[in-house]
Amino acid sequence: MASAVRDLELDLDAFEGPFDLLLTLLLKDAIQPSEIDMAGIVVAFVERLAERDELDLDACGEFLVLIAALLELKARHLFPDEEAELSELEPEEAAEELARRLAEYRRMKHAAVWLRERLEEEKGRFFRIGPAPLAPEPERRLAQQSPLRLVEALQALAVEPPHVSLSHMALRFPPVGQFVERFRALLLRRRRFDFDAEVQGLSRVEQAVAFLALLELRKEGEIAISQAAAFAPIRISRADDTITYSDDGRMLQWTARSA
Amino acid sequence: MDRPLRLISSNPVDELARTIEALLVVASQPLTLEELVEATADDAERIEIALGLLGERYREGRSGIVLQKVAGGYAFGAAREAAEACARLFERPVERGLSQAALETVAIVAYLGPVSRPEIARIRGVAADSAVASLVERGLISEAGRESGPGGAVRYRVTSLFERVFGLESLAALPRLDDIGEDQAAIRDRLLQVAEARAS
Amino acid sequence: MDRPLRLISSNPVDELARTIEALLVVASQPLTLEELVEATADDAERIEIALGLLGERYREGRSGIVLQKVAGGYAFGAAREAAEACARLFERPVERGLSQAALETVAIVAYLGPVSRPEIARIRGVAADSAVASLVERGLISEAGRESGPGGAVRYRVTSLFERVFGLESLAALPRLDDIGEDQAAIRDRLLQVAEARAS
Repeated sequence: MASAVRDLELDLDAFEGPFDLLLTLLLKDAIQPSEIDMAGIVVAFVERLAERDELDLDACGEFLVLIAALLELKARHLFPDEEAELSELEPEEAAEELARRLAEYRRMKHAAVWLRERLEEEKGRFFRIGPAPLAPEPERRLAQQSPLRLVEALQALAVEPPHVSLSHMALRFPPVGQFVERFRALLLRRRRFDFDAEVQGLSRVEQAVAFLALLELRKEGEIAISQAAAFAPIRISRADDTITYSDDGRMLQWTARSA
Repeated sequence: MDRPLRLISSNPVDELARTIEALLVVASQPLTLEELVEATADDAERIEIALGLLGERYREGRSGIVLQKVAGGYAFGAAREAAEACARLFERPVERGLSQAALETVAIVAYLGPVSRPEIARIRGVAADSAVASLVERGLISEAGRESGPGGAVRYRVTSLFERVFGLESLAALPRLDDIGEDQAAIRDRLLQVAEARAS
Repeated sequence: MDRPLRLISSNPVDELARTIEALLVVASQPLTLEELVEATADDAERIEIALGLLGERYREGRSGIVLQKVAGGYAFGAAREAAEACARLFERPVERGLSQAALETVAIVAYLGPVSRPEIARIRGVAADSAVASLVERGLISEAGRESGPGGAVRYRVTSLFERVFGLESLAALPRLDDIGEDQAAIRDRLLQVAEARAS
């Protein structure tokens, strides 16, 4: 009979559907517990009980456990900072605090009822919201201004803009092709070379372009690139020359793919 | 019926009363005594006399225009006898479909404002976000600064439109709710009884 | 003065007139005869009679509220004798100064006017539409014909309000701009030349 609880149909402000779906959504954080009117759930359950002749104790038990858990979840959600504060209270103090809050809420409920009645009374009183049809246009007024401000404004417009230096734009930016050709020529003369040694003395921009040229050559399959470790010198060798030599003369096997 | 009218036209406040009529008929909101003093460049006492005459002229049963003392000021509204005709022509967008949650929320803001959303949620026991948003959109509450401290929550208070819609002369016209104070003691006793029963 | 009032209070259109008063005081737009027919559920002829009575009651010199027939229908407005008080009611706080964009624009119009929006934009290097619109709204500049040729742009010049705000007896009293140029043509050339240099 436990399904009497989980199948419980709810029609709340924030949720409409069976209780077990609500639980699922709450556990998945798809609904905030603070959005849920717990009293509404209790009322729905009590109404469901009342519809049946016999008292289903199993269902009541399951419901109590679930609703208590939900209440705790909601309380934590609503008063995250007060958990510690409230737990330090003596039972009498806690009851006092709770009573104070319940009384406050009850007062506000009364106030809401009073406002509702008031609204009903005032329903027959119409008034205009917003401007009148023939209201005068509000006039914008400006304080007295000095004519010198006009002069200043035009003087600012008459100042030649400062000559913007473009020297930083004039960085030497050699074409990649230049390094491609240079490295090809180098590899015709030598089987391998050290990239760092080759670009030593060049500007950072030139070094960057030189590296782009390496990548270009490697993409074309013309060279193999190797590096013994991070930050170790980059070695370049002909792609057809799969045998390269380390500094100490040991023979090392490289392929273009391995780098 | 002729007496106050003759009074208006022969009394020196006659012209002042006409000026006030003019101001009230073009004003977008209730006008306070101070605003009337400023606009008419006349003195408060004479303005109050003039308002008295206008109140006599523009009252239920005598005129379709009714002078109301509302929202801390004076405003013209329609006579109640014209409600049916008004309802055929004008919507009441501010209060139409005001939910129970919104009413409770606006009650909290009216009595305790300026008050923040977390405070409202604490009292109602339910998050107040959508109720607050709907009240702001209707113009019944508006932002009123923030709670102190960095990142303090926005606080809200009721607007003069709230007072107008609920026909309140001012917030002081809200009924005192202190008389429900005894409830707190009753609730506390009940809670303690429950606690003792559990402990025993 | 008593006749129409007695008529209102004893005539069967009395209540209808009060209803129309109520509708007009609530409306934020002028109401047409059709709208009044719809709202009052009464017939047009009787409504016109009631409007006639209201026109007699709410007219200049007699009332601060004046019934006016405007393009869109009937509406209540303020009496002319209350214009000054109404202007004070709707007065905005005095603004201390103009924005930089408005100041540049009004300076160009003052020294080089009449001048068109495209020319102002060329000199300032940014579109001048909103600055020009705001200055027109403030009454500091106004339209002054068009540039010659078909489809010539509207030209603007400063107004007498501009002269008052800047404390000038006439435009001849504008401070000289010798460091920019000796006459209007020289100033214009110089400003355009700088603008071009800035753009390149």
